[in-house]
Amino acid sequence: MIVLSAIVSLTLLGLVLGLLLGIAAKYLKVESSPVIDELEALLPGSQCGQCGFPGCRPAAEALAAGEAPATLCPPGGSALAEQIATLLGISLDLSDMAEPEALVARVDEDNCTGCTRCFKVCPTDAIVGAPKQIHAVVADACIACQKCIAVCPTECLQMHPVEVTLRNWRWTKPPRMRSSEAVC
Amino acid sequence: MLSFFKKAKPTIRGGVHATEHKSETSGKPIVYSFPLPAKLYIPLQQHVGKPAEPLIKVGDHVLKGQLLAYSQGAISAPVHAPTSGIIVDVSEYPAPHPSALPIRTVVLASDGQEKWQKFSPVNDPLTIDPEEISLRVGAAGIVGLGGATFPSAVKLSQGRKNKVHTLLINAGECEPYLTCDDRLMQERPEKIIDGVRIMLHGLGATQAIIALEDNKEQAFLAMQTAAQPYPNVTVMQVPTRYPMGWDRQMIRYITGKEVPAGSRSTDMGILLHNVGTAYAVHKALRTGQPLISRVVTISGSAVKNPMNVEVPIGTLISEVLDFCGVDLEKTQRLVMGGPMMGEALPHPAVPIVKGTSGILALAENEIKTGTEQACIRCGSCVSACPAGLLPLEMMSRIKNNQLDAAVGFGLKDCISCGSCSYVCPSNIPLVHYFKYASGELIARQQAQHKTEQTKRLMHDKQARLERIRLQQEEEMRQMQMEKQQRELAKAQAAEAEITS
Amino acid sequence: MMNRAKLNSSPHAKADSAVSVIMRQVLMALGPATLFGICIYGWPALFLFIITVTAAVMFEAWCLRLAGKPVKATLQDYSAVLTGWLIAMTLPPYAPWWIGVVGAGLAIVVGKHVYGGLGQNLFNPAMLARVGLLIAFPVEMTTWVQPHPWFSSALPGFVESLRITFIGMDNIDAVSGATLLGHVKTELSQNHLLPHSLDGLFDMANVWLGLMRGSLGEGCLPLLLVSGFWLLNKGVIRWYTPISLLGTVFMLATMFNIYDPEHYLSPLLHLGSGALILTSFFIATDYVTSPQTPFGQIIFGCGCGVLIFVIRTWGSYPEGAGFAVLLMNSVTPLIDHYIRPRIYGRDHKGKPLEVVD
Amino acid sequence: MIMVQDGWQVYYKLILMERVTFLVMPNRLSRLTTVGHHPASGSVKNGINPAFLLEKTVRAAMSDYLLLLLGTALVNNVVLVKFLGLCPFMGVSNKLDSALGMGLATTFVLTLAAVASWLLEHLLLAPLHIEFLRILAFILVIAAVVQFTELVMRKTSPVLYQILGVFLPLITTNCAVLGVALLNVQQQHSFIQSMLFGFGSAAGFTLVMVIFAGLRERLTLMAVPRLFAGSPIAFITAGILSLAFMGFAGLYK
Repeated sequence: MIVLSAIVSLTLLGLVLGLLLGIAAKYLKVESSPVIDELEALLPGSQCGQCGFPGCRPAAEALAAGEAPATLCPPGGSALAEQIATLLGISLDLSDMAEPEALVARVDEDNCTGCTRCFKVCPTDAIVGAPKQIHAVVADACIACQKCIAVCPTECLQMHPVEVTLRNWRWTKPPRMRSSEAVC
Repeated sequence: MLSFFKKAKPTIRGGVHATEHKSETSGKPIVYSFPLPAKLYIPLQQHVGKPAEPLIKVGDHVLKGQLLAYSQGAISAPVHAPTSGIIVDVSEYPAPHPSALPIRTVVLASDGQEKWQKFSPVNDPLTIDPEEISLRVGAAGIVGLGGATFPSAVKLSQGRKNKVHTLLINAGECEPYLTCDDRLMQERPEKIIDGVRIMLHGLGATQAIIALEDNKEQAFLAMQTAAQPYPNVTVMQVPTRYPMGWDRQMIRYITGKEVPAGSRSTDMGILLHNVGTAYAVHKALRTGQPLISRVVTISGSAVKNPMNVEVPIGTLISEVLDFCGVDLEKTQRLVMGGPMMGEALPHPAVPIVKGTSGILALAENEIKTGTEQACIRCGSCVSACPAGLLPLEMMSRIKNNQLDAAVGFGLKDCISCGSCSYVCPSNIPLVHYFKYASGELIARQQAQHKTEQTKRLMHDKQARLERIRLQQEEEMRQMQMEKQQRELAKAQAAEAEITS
Repeated sequence: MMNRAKLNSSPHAKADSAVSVIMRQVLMALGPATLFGICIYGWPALFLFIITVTAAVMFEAWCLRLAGKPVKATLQDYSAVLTGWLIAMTLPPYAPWWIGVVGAGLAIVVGKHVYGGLGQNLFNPAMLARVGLLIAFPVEMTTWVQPHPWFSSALPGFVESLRITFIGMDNIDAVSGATLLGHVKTELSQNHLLPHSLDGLFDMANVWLGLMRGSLGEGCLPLLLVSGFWLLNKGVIRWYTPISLLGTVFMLATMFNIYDPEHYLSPLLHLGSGALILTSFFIATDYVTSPQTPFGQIIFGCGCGVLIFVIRTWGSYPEGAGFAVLLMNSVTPLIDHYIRPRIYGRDHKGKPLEVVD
Repeated sequence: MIMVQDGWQVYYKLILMERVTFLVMPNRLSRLTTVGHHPASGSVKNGINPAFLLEKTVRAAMSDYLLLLLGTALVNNVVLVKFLGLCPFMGVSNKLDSALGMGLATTFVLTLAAVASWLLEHLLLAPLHIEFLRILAFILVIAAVVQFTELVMRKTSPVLYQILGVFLPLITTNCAVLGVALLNVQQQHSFIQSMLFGFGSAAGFTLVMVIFAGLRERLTLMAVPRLFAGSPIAFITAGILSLAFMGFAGLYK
């Protein structure tokens, strides 16, 4: 008798709770994770593929699923990594993240043949020019994806560090306190 | 008249009593005998806003006071020739900036003639159209001489637009060492008062208050005597406590009200100008002379003969230092401006610009670079911060790359006044952290902007490619259709031929 | 000559302040009360004091060495001396030598260097040591002896003192007794009501002059108060924490004493016992482990006060100041997180103010 | 007629009160039920004022409740004194916000689970004499409550949901939840007591979570030696915190 009542009562309990949860799940349904959208908005969106994912959306999905580290995006640098970490609430180890050196592509005008291959691949139309004419890079639009370097037949396109001027000069971070230096 | 202010209870928050070091220069008259340098290096941007655009070419002969470069854009200021001579070069030279990176500069070789250009000063600036005053102040290239270097004409126009009722003349000069405003007030109080009255007229404001720290007794007396005949100009003393010269601190002390974050003091009906600016306005309106020289305090214990000296804009700092005698071996740090907010210069081969209030050659015992130690959370910086921030919390977050958290603690309200670093017993370079973080935030903002731009560009490109593809398909289809039609016609013709 | 390679940010001036100066001032302030304590408890107190401070310095040096930090330069900030000193002040004066050593080790190693050294710790090292000792060695930590005025013959001699500190007391029960708060606790638990149970044992003057059983440094209250106010005057500490702490204890004690004088001690005895003055001026004001803002410090002080009163009155540890300080240390990050000064031009929530013309 | 009506009303009030009192405090039941209260006996006139009784009971109960609540939250803190629920205590205390979220979620689950398990025990398990299924049945209920919480949180706060991650479903296996439900049975708490015990435990849990998260947030800013950085220092800190909470010993029970 006890066994029967135990079986029946627990079964009923389970059924009732399952039913309630089923109803709740129906009412509290969530379409898609807004976190992925937020992550995608943070990522550069240049679909450069340097993270190893085919584009920024898949990278965002991997981030949301916890399959990729917050430091995955080299163009975004530590600033982006920090934003991602804040959004996902994870702690971040920036020590293994090399700060990307700001680069910009430049055309060596002596070697350019005007083949137009580079400006066909440029995702941001940062290379201007016409067939059989020397091309030039609009520095402000260049995102340093280096796609043009790969296709240039004469190797006249090269990456150069962005020149430091009064306009983009910044204070560097104070050096880490090295008290071991203080031995007198 | 002062009823608006009397109600308010004066408050001072934070701040420090920095060692003054003013007596070295405050008792000596301004020196006017500085020999004219052979070459002057006049940067085209000595102000906030867009750089001026040069009018002259290399080889041109210019007269003293002649316009060299005109202002472009809404916020900008023109640049004039500090002496007569020949333009030798217009290109990049080191800027008076901690990085000493190049800036576009006009190099003028003086001919020693000091031949002035002819001016047409107005007869009575106090009766002309206020708009005219703004125009003339703008044309004279006057910028905020306290160091902010914001074009004064823009401020005057904005103030008039905002119906400012009070002109507050900041003569606080709260930075240690600096006495150029102090000396100016002691020696030329009438001219300053005149400049103030001209600005009052240009603004349409009802009253002017000249506020100076109570350590400048002589200047206060001189200014009060000079202001005696004019009931709408008041001279008042404020306590000596750095940073009293921070405009918002001064407004809080005088009115008891705070300027809301993100607003300007003109929203409260108050416009601030530096006392040196008032003098420059007087000069520009009464004589027509543009801003081509300024009084600079040369001090610091490595300077043998500290003094206030009037020098043409564009003079190399090394030449001024030579004039005063400097012990370069003793000089541990060369500072442009005051010791609290001035910038350290890597070398003295940079020119004096409109915003240069002082050049300090400081020795080790003055800067006291101690070894940095760990923060003991003593809270001295919290008490010293005039803006009500928590410097140590911001610092520890910036140190650990948590910039957003630092912003949450009010990083953007930091004015880099240096009070926190000054009092820190652990020698932590707090301001350096804040400057780094602010720069980094700007860089990030720009990166963000660029990301958005990139997205738009990519979108555009894809749309264009898509359009081209569609177009090509359309053309192909049409070609095929035509081909078919042609073949059809041919076939029909053949058929017709056969049938016929 | 200028170092051209290094970029130096403003300001290019500096006040004359240094960590070591602050620490030295606190040490100086502790001096008179310590001397007084050593005088009334004799040689054993001096031995214990020296052992504890030396042990603290040795542990500090050892930890610095392990961490690869400059030993000599860092020792000169006097923070280890201060920690050891404060531990010694809160120990029973006739405690055996190893109590001092274990306490110093707990404070310096676990309380401080495990966290990364000066300024990094979350809990007050001295109080951590005291609480740890109290829980681990309850007998040694609650063996209180009667003080005797100024080198009187009742104090143990030099050799006897060496025995007390390094071997142990034989006649513990004969010379030791409870502190005021411990006594009250015991009496109340046996249903002896208050005013009578104190008769002849503890009078107010003795309590305030420190001539009653207690720890080494809680001694003479006038001396501690004078030192505390000297520190306030020097700007080393600020008044928010000590005054709010003392005020809270005083108010709570007054309320309960008026409500039921037979069960609740009078406020003046509360203030005078259990190292309350020492705690409020020298321990609760520790920079590292207390909040930054004035209002935060007032909350901290009030919290300490309430906890001290509650633990003393109803808890199992009549000398509960250490627990109270540790508990408030643990909420300090939260206080600092939520209590921030108002930023210029903004309201307390950080929103810009309204423009007033 | 009127008399009789009054008498019935009083009778109903007493019956109602009895129920309430049973819910409130089973051990006080006997005192009330000994009072004769048959409508015909006119006991109302004999000086037994139900309102007075009710008030006295409620007042006594209230101070008991307050003590129970504070005692559970502070003195017998579920984490630092009973050492239950250590998994989320160490796992989700990196950030203040997530610790608070976890605390609130656990509060919700714990209180609901305490109530539900009490009902289950007294309405199902005890009458059917199948108390041996207690753990099984409790876990079933707790799992359902956690699932529900998860659904709600996913809908209302996706970021928190993301942050809490696996620790949210793991509330099911949070030993504090099951522990409190079982302790309720063991200590024969009434319905209200169970609820308060659950809520008090959860409040204590949340308090400690928030305190610990505050400490850990500060720890991330400190120059902790590499040897101790991360979990080791967190464990040491938790130990010291537990040490500090020993100061509450003897305040309750």
